[in-house]
Amino acid sequence: MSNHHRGVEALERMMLIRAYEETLVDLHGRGRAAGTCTSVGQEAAAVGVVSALGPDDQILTNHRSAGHLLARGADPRRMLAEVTGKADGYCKGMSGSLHIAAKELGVILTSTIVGGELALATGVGLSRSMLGGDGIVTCFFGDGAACEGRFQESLNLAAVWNLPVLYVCENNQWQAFVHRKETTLADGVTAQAAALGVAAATVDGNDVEAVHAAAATAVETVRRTRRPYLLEARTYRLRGHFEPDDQSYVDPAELAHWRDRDPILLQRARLERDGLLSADEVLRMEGAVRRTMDEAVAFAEASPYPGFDQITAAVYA
Amino acid sequence: MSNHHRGVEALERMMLIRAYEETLVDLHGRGRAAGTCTSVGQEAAAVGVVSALGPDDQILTNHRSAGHLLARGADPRRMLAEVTGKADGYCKGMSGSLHIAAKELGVILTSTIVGGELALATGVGLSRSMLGGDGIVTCFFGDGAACEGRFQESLNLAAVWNLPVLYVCENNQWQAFVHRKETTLADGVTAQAAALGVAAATVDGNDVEAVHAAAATAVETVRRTRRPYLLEARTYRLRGHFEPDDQSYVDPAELAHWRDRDPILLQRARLERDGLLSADEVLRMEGAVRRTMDEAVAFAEASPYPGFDQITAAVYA
Amino acid sequence: MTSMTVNDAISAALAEEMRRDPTVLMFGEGTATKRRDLLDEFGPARVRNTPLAEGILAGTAAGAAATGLRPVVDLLFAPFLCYAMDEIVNSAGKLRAISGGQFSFPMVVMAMTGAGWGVGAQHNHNLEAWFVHAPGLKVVMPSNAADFKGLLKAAIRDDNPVLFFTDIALGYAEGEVPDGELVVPLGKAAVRREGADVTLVSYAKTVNHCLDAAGRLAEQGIEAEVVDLRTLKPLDEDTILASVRKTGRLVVVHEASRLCGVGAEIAALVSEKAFRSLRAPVLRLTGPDAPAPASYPLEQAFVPQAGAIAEAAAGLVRGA
Amino acid sequence: MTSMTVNDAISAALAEEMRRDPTVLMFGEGTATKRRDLLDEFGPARVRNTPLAEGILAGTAAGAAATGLRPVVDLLFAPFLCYAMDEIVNSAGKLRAISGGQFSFPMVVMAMTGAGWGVGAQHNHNLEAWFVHAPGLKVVMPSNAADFKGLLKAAIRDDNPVLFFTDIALGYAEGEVPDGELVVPLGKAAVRREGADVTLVSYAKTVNHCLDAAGRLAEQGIEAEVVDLRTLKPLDEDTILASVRKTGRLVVVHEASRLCGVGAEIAALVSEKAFRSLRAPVLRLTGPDAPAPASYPLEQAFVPQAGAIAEAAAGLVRGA
Ligand SMILES: Cc1ncc(C[n+]2csc(CCOP(=O)(O)OP(=O)(O)O)c2C)c(N)n1
Ligand SMILES: Cc1ncc(C[n+]2csc(CCOP(=O)(O)OP(=O)(O)O)c2C)c(N)n1
Ligand SMILES: [Mg+2]
Ligand SMILES: [Mg+2]
Repeated sequence: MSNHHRGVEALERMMLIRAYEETLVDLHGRGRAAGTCTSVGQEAAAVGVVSALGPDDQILTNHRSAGHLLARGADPRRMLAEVTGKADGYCKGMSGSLHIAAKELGVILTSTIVGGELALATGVGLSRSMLGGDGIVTCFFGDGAACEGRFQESLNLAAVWNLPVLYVCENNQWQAFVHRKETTLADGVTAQAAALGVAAATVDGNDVEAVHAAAATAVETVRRTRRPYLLEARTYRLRGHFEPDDQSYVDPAELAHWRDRDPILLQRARLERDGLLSADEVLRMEGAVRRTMDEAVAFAEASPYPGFDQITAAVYA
Repeated sequence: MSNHHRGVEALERMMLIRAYEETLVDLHGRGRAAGTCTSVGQEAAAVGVVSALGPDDQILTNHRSAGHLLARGADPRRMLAEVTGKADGYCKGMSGSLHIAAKELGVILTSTIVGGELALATGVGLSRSMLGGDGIVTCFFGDGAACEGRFQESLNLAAVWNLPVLYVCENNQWQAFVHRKETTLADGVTAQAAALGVAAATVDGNDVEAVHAAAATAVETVRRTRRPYLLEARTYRLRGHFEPDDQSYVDPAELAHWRDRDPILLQRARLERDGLLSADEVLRMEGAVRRTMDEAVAFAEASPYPGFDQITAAVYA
Repeated sequence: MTSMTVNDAISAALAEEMRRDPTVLMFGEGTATKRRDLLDEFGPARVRNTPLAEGILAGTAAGAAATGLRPVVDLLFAPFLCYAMDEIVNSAGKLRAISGGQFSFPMVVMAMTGAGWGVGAQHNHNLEAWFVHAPGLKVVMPSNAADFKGLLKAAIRDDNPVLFFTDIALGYAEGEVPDGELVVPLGKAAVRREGADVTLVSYAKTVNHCLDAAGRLAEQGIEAEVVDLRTLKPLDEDTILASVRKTGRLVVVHEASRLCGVGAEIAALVSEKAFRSLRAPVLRLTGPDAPAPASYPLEQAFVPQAGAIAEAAAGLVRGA
Repeated sequence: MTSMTVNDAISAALAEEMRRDPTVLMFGEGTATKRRDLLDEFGPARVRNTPLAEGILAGTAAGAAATGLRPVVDLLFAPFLCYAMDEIVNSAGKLRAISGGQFSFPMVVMAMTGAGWGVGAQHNHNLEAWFVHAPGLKVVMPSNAADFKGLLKAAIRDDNPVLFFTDIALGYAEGEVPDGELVVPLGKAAVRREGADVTLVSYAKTVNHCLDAAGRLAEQGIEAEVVDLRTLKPLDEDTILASVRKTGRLVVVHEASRLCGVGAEIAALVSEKAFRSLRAPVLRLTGPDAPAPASYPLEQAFVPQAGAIAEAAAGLVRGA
């Protein structure tokens, strides 16, 4: 695929994620969806990493998962149905917004327990290492999750057992209502990885092409060495923690700084600067994204609620 | 106190610890005490660190605590009474061997949950930091405990909250029946500490004078900076994990190597080489230690079992 | 009397106790951000944001409690307590007894739970029974603003570790709160409505469902007595037994799972100690043995509602 | 039939299932060291020592179970499960339902507990009721060698997470184990002794205390029926109810704490579903609401013994 094509495709995918999140915020504001953790501002990390994965690779994600799912090709209709608690959602409405898994896409075992993804990823890695194939496991987690002891435990076990896990820390500077600088003296999480024998790298998480390049190296390394690797993407949560959130606790200067580094603006500017994107193409993409989301809303609203028997239907195998 | 005096005193204290542990093994072998985790081989770490503490400093320890307690001046009579489940034990017989605390000595909150000491130490540090005084908290833990996520969590919190905690990792190469090399790729635990912003140093844990010197620096640093510090003492567990244990899983060459580095032998040789210890003095110490332990056994055996009402007596405050 | 929400009652209790006792402090993931008023009044040493790590937070609370402070730690949602079970159960709950009484652990662990927010089973799981089962802990789960205030103050003053659960659906519920010092003693249930025909025992938001059911039952000529447990441990056995000895019939209602829940304990208590008074089987209406669903209608269906309670109680009275 | 210890029965079950199914693997702190025979037969990929970190071990088991393996994880002693509650309860227990049935978690978590070793409350805490209370899990706690073997094999074959508890006092107990394939289905209690006067329900080592009590009762002319639950979840309600409907009297016995324990569940079950058959109050004999002491005589006194069981049952029969 040409770089032009990939760059534009990445932009369009990021626009879709943004539109999805904004649609959800709007639905929530109108009382038609429960609250949600949006990934606004972090689209480049999701698209950059997921686009570097192969079809057999698996993904674990967390409460802020829409970007990862949509980057992996999830159907926004089924995602919105899930978030609104409808039977056609990926989890039959049983998950809501916080733990959407889509096994058919390899997006598995999503947990909203911060650190849950880290605890489960080693097991998925163990299956990959024992059951053959060259698939790898990608585990997305936040800088907050890295404060949970499971971070250390997971990396250490993956290192000592040679598990093919790509750890992707989306360091978005926030841990719910607490700024990262209140929670640790460490600049980032790579030194901890190194201390445990896990190779690690840091990348500008708002530059989708840089993320893609770093992820491609990381994925190739994990696939070849069958050993863990940690990629830290430095990014920023542009909206609040959980909708609605007035962000009154956020330093306006910091927010403004990162708004200027909005990954969608950055990629669009790069493509325009390089003559790879026309105004018409932007319009086309905006229209396509809008139509996709309109359809998704209609689909989700038309989808029925699950029957009450669903409460106990899938508790035991 | 002269170096001579301190060196001899350290030796005598280590001999007492060794004699205590051997007495306990003997009692166990004769069915008169429950199993125990001995600190044989690790006496230098205990004595070297504890001798560097002041009277207001507090100690948290773990399942392998006899050295720390005796180094702090615990009464072997009450310790043996405790281990044999008697009413005159430090914990009225409610602890047994695995969680002896002696608040009067500042040896507090002993937990046999590996990692428990790490989780509680930050709280004790918080009290020290908020309630004034220049006391510090020393937390002894094993290399196995450092595999629990609480290790990361504890160090990180102590770092970000400026807690006066001296973490002492007794890296004895074993985690129950598993050699350390099977559990981590890391050479030691100091790199992790550094990654979290905690100053750290490593010392030969079988050289009591080296440990004392390193601990003195560490204690002084914590007392002055009111910040955490990690000291890793490299040592070796010369007996099994929990009595009885035939150590059939231990590499004989490794064991032999460390037996040659027995901290008591090393210190005795050093003192003799330096002309600071006579054969008479050794005999005197051996006799004193033996008498102390004989008295302790008699005391423990004479002590009554607690009444059944003790089961529920101290559950609630 | 002042009308206030449960959330405000909690805030008032925290502020009053921190004012009264300088050793009280509070921390949690976002505590300083969300409790700005406390931060402003008591400063950053006593009102702290924390790293995201429930285990060390609970351990820090236990260590601090044993050495002179009286920490209140907010662990946000009950399922997150799963990361802190060792510190709560093995340390705070046991180290007093294990040490022969050398330490005490005056600390409060706060967490929300319950249906009403649509966030699913990893935020909504009524785990209070676990802490009733474990030794050395106390457990509080109030139903109204006045009790939230008075019980939280009592919990902070108690010398034992207290789990203080907030049913999330009650956060914005308004209630009359007596002015001035209000301390509701731990271990005392409240009879919310008197009645001679059947006893409804409950706690947290389902107390309201029971009161609603009692209203419906009254229309059918059935007088239900409604007991609000308030404290789940220590359990107020006397109030429960007195009521059942009077009515001869018992329905226990809660949102937590049925199996080994608080309802099981109460049914067992009554079937031992009030056996001769019982005129009908003891019924439990509880959440099912299933994770709480996120989907709104299912989340509501998960919780025992007034209609079902009234029906069950009427069935007992009519001998169905 | 072959006579073997409970420990040997466990080893045999593990070896047979690993031989039968190449996706079964086992890991834990010291598993490869202590289970040298398994290591030699199945190799280091399937029999693993681990770092000391129960949380990640349980999480690894859950992640592996959901993606094609059938892990058995040994967490050593029940209180250590406190470090793994999130992975067991929030992940393995819930993610199947939360995901609308996309995953299953065929895994076994093993742990020892119970009086007999004098190691105190941080190694000895009977926590089985917690897992009965939590959704999505099964819980097994056998009383004899044959059941240890047959139930462990069934647990490994089950597609749900199963907690498998070993009462430590039973480890060296010898028992007759049928030769050949032995799979004891989960969810089926066993009537160990028949009797018409009173039902004694128990599990794990206290089953033996109940049998002992039944012997003493027989000398007094009282015929006790002894029900061994074997599986605590799913609970075999039918066997319990059938027995109580026959005898009209029930004593539930276990070592775990009384409050919200399995005994509470059984008393509640019976007082709802066999109410009309009950001729006497339902009694529970359990461990106290206290951490288990280390001191030998106190540790023994902590556990309900045959004398007390016989006395309680005789009291019920005589209408005391
Ligand atoms: C164990 C646990 N603790 C707390 C929470 C509440 N919570 C949800 S998201 C969040 C912040 C997570 O921060 P981070 O890992 O950096 O991810 P981000 O939200 O920034 O993407 C918190 C505290 C939770 N879901 N799970
Ligand atoms: C949470 C927990 N897991 C496991 C154990 C069992 N256990 C007791 S000591 C020990 C080894 C601890 O190793 P380390 O921390 O290095 O201390 P050492 O025994 O070597 O002094 C283990 C696994 C325990 N007591 N607590
Ligand atoms: Mg973050
Ligand atoms: Mg060790």
